[in-house]
Amino acid sequence: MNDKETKEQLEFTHAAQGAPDGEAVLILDIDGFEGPLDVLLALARTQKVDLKQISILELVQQFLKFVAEAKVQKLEKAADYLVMAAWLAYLKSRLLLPEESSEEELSAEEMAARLTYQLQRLSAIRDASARLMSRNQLRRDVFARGMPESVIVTKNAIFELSLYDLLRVYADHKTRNAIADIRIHKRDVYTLDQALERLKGMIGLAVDWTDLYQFLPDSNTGSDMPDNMKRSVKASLFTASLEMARSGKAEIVQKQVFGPLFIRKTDRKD
Amino acid sequence: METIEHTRIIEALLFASDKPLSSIALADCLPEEVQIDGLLRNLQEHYAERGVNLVEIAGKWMFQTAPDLAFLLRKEVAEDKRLSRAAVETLAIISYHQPVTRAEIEEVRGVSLSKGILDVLMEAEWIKPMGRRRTPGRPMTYGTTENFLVHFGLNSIKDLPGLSELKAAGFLANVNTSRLNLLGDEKPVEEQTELLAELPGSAGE
Amino acid sequence: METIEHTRIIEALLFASDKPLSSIALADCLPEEVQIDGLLRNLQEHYAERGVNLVEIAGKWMFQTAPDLAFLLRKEVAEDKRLSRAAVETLAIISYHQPVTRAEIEEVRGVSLSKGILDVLMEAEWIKPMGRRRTPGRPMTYGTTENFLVHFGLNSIKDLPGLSELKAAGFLANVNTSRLNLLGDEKPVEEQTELLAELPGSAGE
Repeated sequence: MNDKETKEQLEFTHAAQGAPDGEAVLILDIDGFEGPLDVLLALARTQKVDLKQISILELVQQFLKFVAEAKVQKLEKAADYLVMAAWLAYLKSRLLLPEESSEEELSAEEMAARLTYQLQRLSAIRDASARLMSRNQLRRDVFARGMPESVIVTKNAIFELSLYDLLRVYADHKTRNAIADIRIHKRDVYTLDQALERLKGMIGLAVDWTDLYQFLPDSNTGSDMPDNMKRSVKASLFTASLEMARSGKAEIVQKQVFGPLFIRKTDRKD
Repeated sequence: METIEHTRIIEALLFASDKPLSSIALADCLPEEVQIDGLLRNLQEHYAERGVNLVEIAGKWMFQTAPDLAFLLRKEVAEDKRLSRAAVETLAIISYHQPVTRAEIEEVRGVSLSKGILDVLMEAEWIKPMGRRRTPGRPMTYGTTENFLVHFGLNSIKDLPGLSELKAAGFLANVNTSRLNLLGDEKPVEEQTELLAELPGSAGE
Repeated sequence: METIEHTRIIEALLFASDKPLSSIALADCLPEEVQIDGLLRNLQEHYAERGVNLVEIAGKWMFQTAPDLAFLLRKEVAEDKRLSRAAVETLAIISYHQPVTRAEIEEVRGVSLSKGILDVLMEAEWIKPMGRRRTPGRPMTYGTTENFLVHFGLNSIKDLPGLSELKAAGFLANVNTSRLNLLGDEKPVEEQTELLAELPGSAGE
């Protein structure tokens, strides 16, 4: 367990418990607060989950009170809660306002339904985890044989080794230790410089978005290029495209995950 | 007569072991024609009312002290490493949702997962990596181990408490991790199909 | 009725304990009036014919596999073991350079020798200590066993192919044989004492 986080949690819990008892809903489920869903779950429980019924005003007040009294030292923790409060307020407003027809966004009902689902799921998994932990656990409730006798097994190890292997290894060893000519082969790679040059030269020719792979130099080299070279070319070309995008000479777009990369020249008029 | 002898052998083997043994492993020590399952059932019955029971766990067989005597024995064993609530919840999510990715665990819990939690669960040998998912980033998935089943006295993960209820309520449907962002109105990522296959240069091999 | 319950408790305690328990220790877990010795005798009787017996040893009680079934637990398991490459290389060097000291092996291999390697080779009964060398520190030398010859189907250690033969067989590529000294290392005089007599590793046990 991450020490730092544990400590954080402890501090947080401690601080929260320091808050005066009373109507503050957040105190109710204080022993395990970790983040937005947790708090929301506690709230949802007390306010019967129906998000439409949640009083945003009360909610916000509770949050403010909670955050203030908890003296949350970690800003990001506090931010978590604020984010959720803001989100709830937003959701509430969406629920209250007449629905706009927008294809882009989920309707407020859908969002609320989703959130409700998430809350119920978390609650259900918690119940399940409680049931799991309340099962008879080995070495806690039930016990295995305390003095197992099993492994007086005499293992007759049969070592697998052929004479061939023995000689092979010895020869390899000798070869390794012999003074031998060492040649380091030049590795065939398509360098980044080559790729950059190629891309810069060709991108001007393309008018519109072009699949990056169109620039692959396989037209001249042919398909007999070895696989590792092909890979090298692709990698370098891709890196070159990133480099060009970074320096503002080109734009890249990918419309779907693992989809083709399209590139086009930036028409900068400077 | 023979049956008694075979039963004795099974009894001795199981009694001597502190881990569950499969009926296949037991059969290795017996003549081929022995109907081992029947003998195991008889043995189980013989021990049903005793202080030690024969239980079927993780698809294997094991002697254990009777659960109702837990109160007596508990003091014998001191160490009871308590898991944090976060760890317990994470374990539950992994066991019910497996194989499940880290992001999915975070989505269900609504908070990010500190690295230490998975470590603790792995150290306890309750969870293990289950291979990578074929989605972008090829995230590692996690699932439970045999040790988990043994510890919680389950014959298989199908026997997890409340599994059918959770399933019926739709809570074990695929977790959509893109929902994590509560504020942002980002649309869920669509169709993460097996595009990986056609990506020549990517992570493959 | 009570008796059954008390017997169950004793049974569970003895089963789960990691050491034999005295009747006094058992009594601690039971109501004062319980006649524990009687229960233990009954329990002993119950298990007398089973695969597991309750035995009294030095005034303490424990479950034990029935003596006639002990053979089950001493099962000889043939286990295929693979040698690490380092072990094979070490074996090869010992066989070609014997008798050879640990330090010489390390010098030839250019890396230090982990302790386990010689142990494994001795466990395999392929090498054995060959007496100490008359040099400072009197280091132990190692050589191959008869078992080694049998395993590899060799009549004597001289049957191991020499360097030129290895080369002819294609084992050695691009190596100038003249640069290698194989089998040609001169060795200091050996103090080959009661060599074959003591043979700790070979036919043993």
